Parts: sequence; structure tokens; C-alpha cells
Amino acid sequence: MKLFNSKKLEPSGVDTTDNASTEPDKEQPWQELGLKQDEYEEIKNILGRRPTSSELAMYSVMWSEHCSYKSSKIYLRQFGEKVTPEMKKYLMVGMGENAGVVDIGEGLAVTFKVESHNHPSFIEPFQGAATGVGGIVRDILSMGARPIAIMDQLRFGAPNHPDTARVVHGVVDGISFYGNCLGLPNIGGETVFDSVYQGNPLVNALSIGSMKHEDLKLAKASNPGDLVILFGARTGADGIGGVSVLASETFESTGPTKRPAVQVGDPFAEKVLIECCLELFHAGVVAGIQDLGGAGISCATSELASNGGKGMRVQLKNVLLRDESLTPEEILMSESQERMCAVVPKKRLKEFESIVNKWEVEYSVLGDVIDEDRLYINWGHEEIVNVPPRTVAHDGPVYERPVAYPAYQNELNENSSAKLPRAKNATELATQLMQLIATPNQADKSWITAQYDKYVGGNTALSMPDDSGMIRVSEESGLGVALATDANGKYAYLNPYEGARLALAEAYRNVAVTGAVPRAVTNCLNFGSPENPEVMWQFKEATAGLADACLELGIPVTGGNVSFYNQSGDVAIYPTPVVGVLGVIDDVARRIPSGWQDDGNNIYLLGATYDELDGSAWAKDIHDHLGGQPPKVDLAKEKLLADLLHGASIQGLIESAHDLSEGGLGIAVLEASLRFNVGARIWLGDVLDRDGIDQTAALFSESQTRVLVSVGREDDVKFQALCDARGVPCLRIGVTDATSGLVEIKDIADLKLDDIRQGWSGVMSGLFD
Amino acid sequence: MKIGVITYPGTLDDRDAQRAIRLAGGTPVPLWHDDDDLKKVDAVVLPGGFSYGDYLRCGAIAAKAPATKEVIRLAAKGLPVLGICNGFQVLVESHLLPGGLIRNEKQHFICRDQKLRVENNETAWTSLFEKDQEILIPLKNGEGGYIATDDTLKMLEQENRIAFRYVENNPNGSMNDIAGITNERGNVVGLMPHPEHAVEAGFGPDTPTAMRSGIDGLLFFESVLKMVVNS
Amino acid sequence: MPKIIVEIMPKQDLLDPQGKAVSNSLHREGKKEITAVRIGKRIELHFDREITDQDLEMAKDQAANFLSNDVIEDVIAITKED
Amino acid sequence: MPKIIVEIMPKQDLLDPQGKAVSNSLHREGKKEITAVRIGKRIELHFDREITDQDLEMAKDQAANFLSNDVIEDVIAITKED
Ligand SMILES: Nc1ncnc2c1ncn2[C@@H]1O[C@H](COP(=O)(O)OP(=O)(O)O)[C@@H](O)[C@H]1O
Ligand SMILES: [Mg+2]
Repeated sequence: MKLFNSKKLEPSGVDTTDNASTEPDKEQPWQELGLKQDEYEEIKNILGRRPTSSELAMYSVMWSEHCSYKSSKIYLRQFGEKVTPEMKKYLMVGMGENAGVVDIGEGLAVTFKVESHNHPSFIEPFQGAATGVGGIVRDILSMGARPIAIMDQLRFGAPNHPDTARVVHGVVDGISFYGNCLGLPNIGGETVFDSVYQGNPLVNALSIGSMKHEDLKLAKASNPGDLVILFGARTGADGIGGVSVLASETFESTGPTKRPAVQVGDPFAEKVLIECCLELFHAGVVAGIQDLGGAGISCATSELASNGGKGMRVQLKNVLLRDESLTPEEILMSESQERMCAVVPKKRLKEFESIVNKWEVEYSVLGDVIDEDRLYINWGHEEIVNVPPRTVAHDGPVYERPVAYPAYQNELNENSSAKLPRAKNATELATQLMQLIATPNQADKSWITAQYDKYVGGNTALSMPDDSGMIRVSEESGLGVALATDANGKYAYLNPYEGARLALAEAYRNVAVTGAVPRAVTNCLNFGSPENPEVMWQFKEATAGLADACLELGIPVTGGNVSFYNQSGDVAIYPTPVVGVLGVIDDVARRIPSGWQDDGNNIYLLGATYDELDGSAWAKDIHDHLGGQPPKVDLAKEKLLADLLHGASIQGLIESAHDLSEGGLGIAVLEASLRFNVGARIWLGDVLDRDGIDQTAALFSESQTRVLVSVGREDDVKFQALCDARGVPCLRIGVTDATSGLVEIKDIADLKLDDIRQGWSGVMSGLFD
Repeated sequence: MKIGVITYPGTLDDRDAQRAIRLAGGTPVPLWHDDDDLKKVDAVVLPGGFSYGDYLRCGAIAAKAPATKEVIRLAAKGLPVLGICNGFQVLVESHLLPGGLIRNEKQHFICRDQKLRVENNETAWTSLFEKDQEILIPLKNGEGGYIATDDTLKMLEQENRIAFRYVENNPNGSMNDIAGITNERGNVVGLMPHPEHAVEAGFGPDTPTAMRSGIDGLLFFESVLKMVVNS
Repeated sequence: MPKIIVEIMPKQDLLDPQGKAVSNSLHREGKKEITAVRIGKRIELHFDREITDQDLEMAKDQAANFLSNDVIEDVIAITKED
Repeated sequence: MPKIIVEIMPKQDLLDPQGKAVSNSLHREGKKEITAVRIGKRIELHFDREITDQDLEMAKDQAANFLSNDVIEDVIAITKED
């Protein structure tokens, strides 16, 4: 195979390393490519000359905020530092790789990660969201795992704003189109509406994959002589400077003023690519496979080489193109989807070829791994890149951006909800409850989730509307995993440190109520511009809060993603740290639903209720108020509660469990009743007495560490004893009723299930059909 | 008892169909679209998914695959064939079944637990059902609206070739609430909903008594196994 | 670049939920003068050489038997463009 | 019946997965003379009266802002048919 021709031929007009030496002063568009003056100087420093235009292209995308984490790096370190050896026990691969890998026992492991595709999803919602799913799935695949499920975390603008429907339809269609076509069940997610996301919706996507321990792969090129092969879709002009540049810029408040090339996704190509990669892994013909996401070939080549501590020689003319007119710089930056880069030992090439041919996947050999700390890229006979790979991939700039306590913060925190009028009587309480369940944020999300395939694969044990998604990993033993993600932007805005802890606590609780044991954490940190010191303060607080909370709960962060520049004009979104918790369950047959189905079971409220209405759905949706401090959370108690739920589920004592979060006890009771259309009789008197609160707080406070469980009468004594032994506050507040068709809340109202359902289920279709 | 399951590029529910066959007591045999050898199976399932990305029209490209051509040949001789969702679309594009399937009335992909009525329990795949039995199995499709000319519809009705009808809710705008049909001989059946997703308690649709415990889909596979044994 | 263009339309309103959705949306915006919207396909077959009569025959055959489904669609035009 | 026909194609330099799938299928059958296939839309707007210049303006506007998505598609023709 002849990749390189040393014979001197006619120059092609591209900017070569020779030119860079002979024309040192050539003007270069470093500013347009998003580099800062000192960054450009640093590149010249590293190379000892000016970069070629191709090198400049590579450095600019790889040093962008999105790819280099230059503003967040110093804070993300805590996730690796604030850990105990105990926390690392199940961690097979930690932060820094494509995705973290967690041992779940029986020789099996899972890998999971959540990533943002916010800006592309505003510009072209359908393709933006679709390719967001595609990208995260390739991350999971590159670890050697078979992707087994996805989830999506969405934040939209005000439901009745004229632009919201466009984004909602496009995003949901895009996720549905891509995820369904890949054959990955969608097992959960979040949907939140708030005008703060109007010009900058959030589209985060999570994927999880499973594998045997021995199938774990790390993407690196460490064996000189191995071939570097690009395969999958052809390289086109789509998304040039897309993800990386987009994700590193602030939007204009007027909407999509710039319309850069977006990427177009082909889920069919990706499905074929998944099967093809898994067969390649299985046959052992690849040393590693790197996915191509943001920064395309620039990223794949430099990261593979840098990870392996070796170098690489690449012939860029060998890249298969969709459009022959692409320049080398464009080829290096293209973010065309559904491509992968494999490192293949020379003697396995034949086998590699026969597998990719079987799947009708196109490929081309780009070059080989060399025992030298250089990445050389040729365009025909001319050298256009000659750099140390680490300087591109890993040793980018690191900033300690200025941090400032926000000017508005004190006023915001002092503006407590205490001054809001409480409901005066039973009628008003009932009205507020019915009003809350029918707000877009509390209402039924099945308008969205019904567009997602939750059955494919036949291993979905829980999905919407239950608190976590749960998926069986081993068909033999029933071993499975539960996954939940949460973020409350309002809480994080009021107090970013606490907000991040609360997000973790809620996701942790959502996993625990299913009977699974929380084991690992991922996150996607959605924030405004890092160049705004107040945003940077939020980021600093939130990362500290999350790292501290993980330490308190004893579960490690395995990876994540940072998305900055989420703002329109000068107005940043609420800080939105999406936190995902993964739990393990030895047999998914043991899982607990979120609602009650049997008649005559006792209903217990676990945990204590405080008067905590700041930042609540009640304050925001009934009184249009946001201020004060978010609820407090004691993570030691949270852990105790999770242990109790696990113990009780092992003993088969609980029939249902639903965590309390937005909307408090009132909403939780209605949701648990709606789950199987089985009513309940509830009394709040004992809660009022024990916790010293009023009815409004009893119904709507968002105090943490609370769960609503139903228990069969025969297990009553055992269950109460278990709570007492562990010191978890436990109060019987009602009984399930399968015949009345009512949710009766004593002294407040008898609500018809049909009425509740009508209010709850018609909201989304009313807005978007 | 060997039942083949064809995998096209983009097929998704092939492993679920294989599981269903196993749970019903049969032996699933994976078949590859590009291979015209059907390995002497006693029946074939064309599973759900997005064969060839469902580009152009759902099932149109898969209808030209070597394995499909062999299915067409053997179906004429009586080989039992079940097309589920995308498999149904392939059967229609192959002209093994009449009519066509178009985009759902509401334009969206829809995934829900769907009630059906068994209208014809004399096909290879429905013999263990009672006539008019109501069953609950998942439905998930983007292009599941069944359409046919008036003449075809009349013929299907008259010849009792409507195998399943949607009950309570027509999810995709299908004519005459048609969820599935059969050929004249009763060996080829196609339907949009997914019986293979209601075969194992814990992973099927919710029922009035327990979460995800519906297994009404199992009878499809047991029916064909019984028929093969008897013949 | 020489190409053959195949135009395909759904047979009737009934078979075109997409067209109906678009027309509903236009009506909501008050464009009542549009009585119906129908959405079909425009398929380009590209050639790297001049198109022969044989090519046109082939295209006709593909249009009828593969590119369209005559249960639900009509091929309304096959044209050559250089 | 008078109608305005709007023709929309995926942008030249963007991926057209549909077209690719169809061209692969044709290639498998040996039709190598077809170098590429691209699939776009043909949208008919029906009127129950004669079409005015104003209607054409409206169609142009709808074609650009609603019927097509200029990030990924091009409107290649808007024609009147009586
Ligand atoms: N965009 C979405 N995609 C998938 N599932 C969703 C989405 N939005 C909400 N859900 C699901 O709907 C249910 C209710 O959501 P939510 O009220 O946010 O749950 P929780 O309060 O427990 O976090 C959950 O099962 C959740 O996973
Ligand atoms: Mg919950």
C-alpha cells in the first residue's frame, strides 16, 4: 500500500508546512476561527513557526470551548479528586474517556453519558436533536459497548410563545426519528418549559450501553504500524465548524441570525455502523475505535495519537468525500455524522474489510501509527500538518476565568415566598392542586413520550411515566440498571451550589424508589457565557456542590459534558446542571412501580415535611414568584432513605413508591393515582401535627428526602418496624381505593380521577396539536 | 420446529421476534436479507424496524432483497409468513398482501398499548385465539395507516381477510380500523402492532392487574407452532 | 450534469396526510384561497454521461415498479434535463 | 384546477440519506450508470380560482419560510399551472 509519495511534484496551492516557514508573516484568519491573540501566539510557540491553514483549522476547533473545556477544566477536576477509594470500587473507566464504565457484577459493565446539542437544536430543531442522539450513541459505542437505551432532557421556552411549537415539534420529531430508527428504547427524560429558555432551548441526550468486562475498549493508537481507517458515511460539507463553533458562541436575542451549515443525520447509516462496529470488536480485528463527533477528523486523529502516546501519518486525499470540492481545511473540520475511525493491525486488514463489506459500509485507509510524537498530515505529496498530537488534543489552553458574585443574588435570595398568600380554605387548596397538575410542567408528557419506542429490545422494565427508566442487562439472571436524570433550574438559579446537590439528590431518589442501588453519576452542565463572571460563579458553585454531594453519597462522577454560552443576548439561562444517576438492581423482576394498583393498601409518607415553598412549582405557577432559597437537603438522610427502600424491596414489602419533587405531596398523590387509575383516601392531619406546618405546605412544600409508598396490609407491621429501625420518619397518610374513582383528601376535596386525568392529560396536545 | 427471522439492514425487532419464538417453544433461525437460503424453516417472521432506513417508502427496498424473493416464492406454496410492522410493509410492497401503508394521520410516530379484536382466527398465526377475542399488544409506527381501494376493501371484508381490527381507538387513521390482514390462503398475515413485545411478563403492556404483564402476543407464535406440528 | 427527473404524487387527498396537515396549517393562518395541498416526490437520477433513450426506458420502468407504489401513488412525469 | 407547484430539493452539499439509499439499491441491481439519486419534494397548492400575481408572491413567501427549511433545502422552482 502506497500512501505517501516522496517524489517532488507540482505544488497544489494549499498552504503547506514549507510555506509556513517561507512565508512566516502571512495573514491568518485566527480571529474568525474563534482563537484569541494569546492562543494564536501559543500555537506559534508550540510549532516554532506560524501554523499552516490546516493546522490553524485543527487547533481552532480543538481549542474551542466545546472541545477543550478550557473554562471548565479547573473545576471539573474536583470530580476526580473528591473521591474515596470506596467510591472507585465499581469504576472501571473514569472521567476523561469517551464515557465512564461501571462494573455492575456478573462480569458485566455499563457505560453511560449525557451530552448537549443545544445550539444546533435551536437553529434546526429536527436535525439538531437527531444528531444529538446520534453523537452520544457513538460515544457509547466507542467504548466497546452495545448501546441499549437512550433518554432525553429537554428545556423549552414558554409554552404559548409563538416560536416554542417549532422547537418542540422539531426536537421531539428529531429524537423520535433518530432514536426509534436506531432501535434504542427511550426510557425516560425531562421536559421543562420556562421563558428563560426561549432563545436557547436545551436538548441533552443520554445513552447507555452494556458489555462484558473483557469487551471494554479504549480508543487509542499505541501500536506503531497499525493502520488508521476512516469508515462509515462519507465526509461532506455539513457542519463545518458546526458543533464546536456553535457551542462556543453566544446567540443573538433576535433568534437565529447566523445559519451555519448544520449536520444532517442518517440513523439508518448509524444503525448499520453500530452493528458493524460491534462485529469488528467481537472479531478482535481493531485495536480501538474512535467516534467522530465535534471537530471530526481533527479530533479523531489527534486524540487517538495523543491517547496512545504515539504519532500518526495521515494522507488526507484518501478521505472519501461527498463533495469533491472540499478543501483540506474543510475536510479536517467537517462534522459529517455517522463516521468512525478505527485503528487496525496491518495483518487484520483483510478481516476488517470483509466485515465492513458485509455491512456495505464504506471505508478508506488514512494512514498509520508511528513511533514518534508527531501528527503528520499530507495532502497528496505536500505536508500540511506537522504537530505534536498532545498539543492539539489535550494540552489546549486552560483558563481561570474571573468569577463574581452576582449583583442580583442577595435581592433574589431575600425575596422569599413567605409573603405569598396561603390558600384560605379547602376550595382554594383544591383549585390550586388541580391548577398545578394541569400546568405544562406537571402535566402528562405522553404527547412526547408516545412518539418514542419504549419496547424495542424487549428489556425495558421501567420507562415513562415511572420515576426511573430501567433496563434488563442479563436475560439469564435479570440483572439490570435503573437511570434517572434531574435538574431544577429554578433551584440552581436561587443557589447554584445547593441546586446541583438537589439535582443529584432527586436523581438518586428516583433511582432508589425503583428498588435499585445508586452506583454512579454523569452530568451535563448547561450554563450561560463563561466570559460573564457571574455565570462563572454559578458554574464554580454548582460543580463544587455536585462534587461535594457525590462524596457525601459515596457515588462517583464517571463523566459528563459542559455546555456554555446558553443565552440569548445578555440573558443567560438558569444554570441547569442535569445530573444522571445510574443504579443497579440484581433482578429487574423486583422493580417497584410509581403508582398503586391494588385496593386497600396503606399509603405512607416517608420523610419529614418543612415549610419550603421558595422556588416551588406552587410559588412559580400559582403566584408567578421565584425567590428565596431552595429546599435544604441532608444527604446522609437521603442515603438512609435509599437503603430503606432497597431493604424493603428485597423483602417484597412495597407495592409502589414515588418520590416527591416538584409540586410536593399533592402532585405526588395525584401522579401515583393516575399511574394505574386507582384512587386513594388521604388524610393530612397527622403530617400537620407532627411537622407543625399548614395545609398549603403539606400539599405543596418541596422538602427533600420524601417518598410516597404503598404497602399491602399483610406487610404493614414489618414495614413500619423497618422504618423505625432505620430512623426514617414514616407516617400512614392514607389508603388506596380501586373502586371509588376518587382521590379523597380529607377536609380538602374529593377529586374525581376522571377530572384529574382530563386536566392533566390534555395540556400538551392542546398546546401543540 | 424452526421459525426463521429475517434481518435486513435497519431491522430492529429481530431479536425480540427470536425471543418470542423461543418463549413459545420454537427454535428461532436467524436469516440474512442478502441470502436466498431460508434454511428449510417451517415458517418465517419479517420483523419490525426500519429496513434500509425506510427511505423512499417503508419496506420498498427490502421487498427487493434476495431473502424476500425466496419468501414470496415459498409463500405461494403455503409457507406461513408473519409480517410485523415494517415486515407488514415489506409484504405489502412485495404484493403478498394487498393495499398500502401511509404516514399516520397525526403525522407522528406513535408508541402505545393497543387493543385489537381478532376478526379471523383461521389463519396460520391466529388459530389459538377465539374469534372476536380482544387482545392488548404494543403498537409503534410512523407509517401505519392502512389504505386500499374500495374494491380491495370490499373484497377483504367479504372474504373475511381482515385479521385484526383496532378497538376503542384507531391510532393511525387506518381504513375500516384495519390493524392486520391475511392472504386468501391464511398462511400470510401482516399487522402493524407488535405481538413479539407482549410475550414475557415484566416487559409487555400494562394490564389491569399488574404492570407490564401482558403476554397476549405469545399466541401468535404458539398458533403457528401448533399448525406446523399438526401438518 | 445530465439527469432524469421523476415526479410522483399521492393518488388522492385521502392518501396524503402530510399535505392535509400543511393545508390545515395554512388555513389556520387565514390562507383560505388554497383549497388543498398535496405533497409528492421529485426524484433526480444523475448520470455522468449523456442520457440515451434506453436510459429513459429504464427510468420509466424503475419509476413504475420501484420508485412509486401504484396502490397509493401516480408517476406524473418523467423528464430529461441536460 | 389551477395550482402552484413548489419544488424543493435537499441542499447540494448536504447529506441526502434517502437518495443514497435508493442509489445503493439501484447499484445493487447493476444500474451503475446512475451516479447519484437525490430525492426532494413536489408540493402542489390548489386554488379554486385563477391564480394572481399576489398568489404567486404568497407562494414564494410560504415556500421560503414554511414549506422549505433553508438550512437544509433549496426551493428550486415555483411554477403556475392552470
Ligand atoms: N422528554 C422526555 N423524554 C422521555 N421521557 C420523559 C420526557 N419528559 C418526561 N419524561 C418522563 O415522564 C415521566 C414524568 O417526568 P417528571 O415529572 O419530570 O419525573 P420526575 O419528577 O420523577 O423527575 C418520567 O418517567 C420521565 O422519565
Ligand atoms: Mg420522580
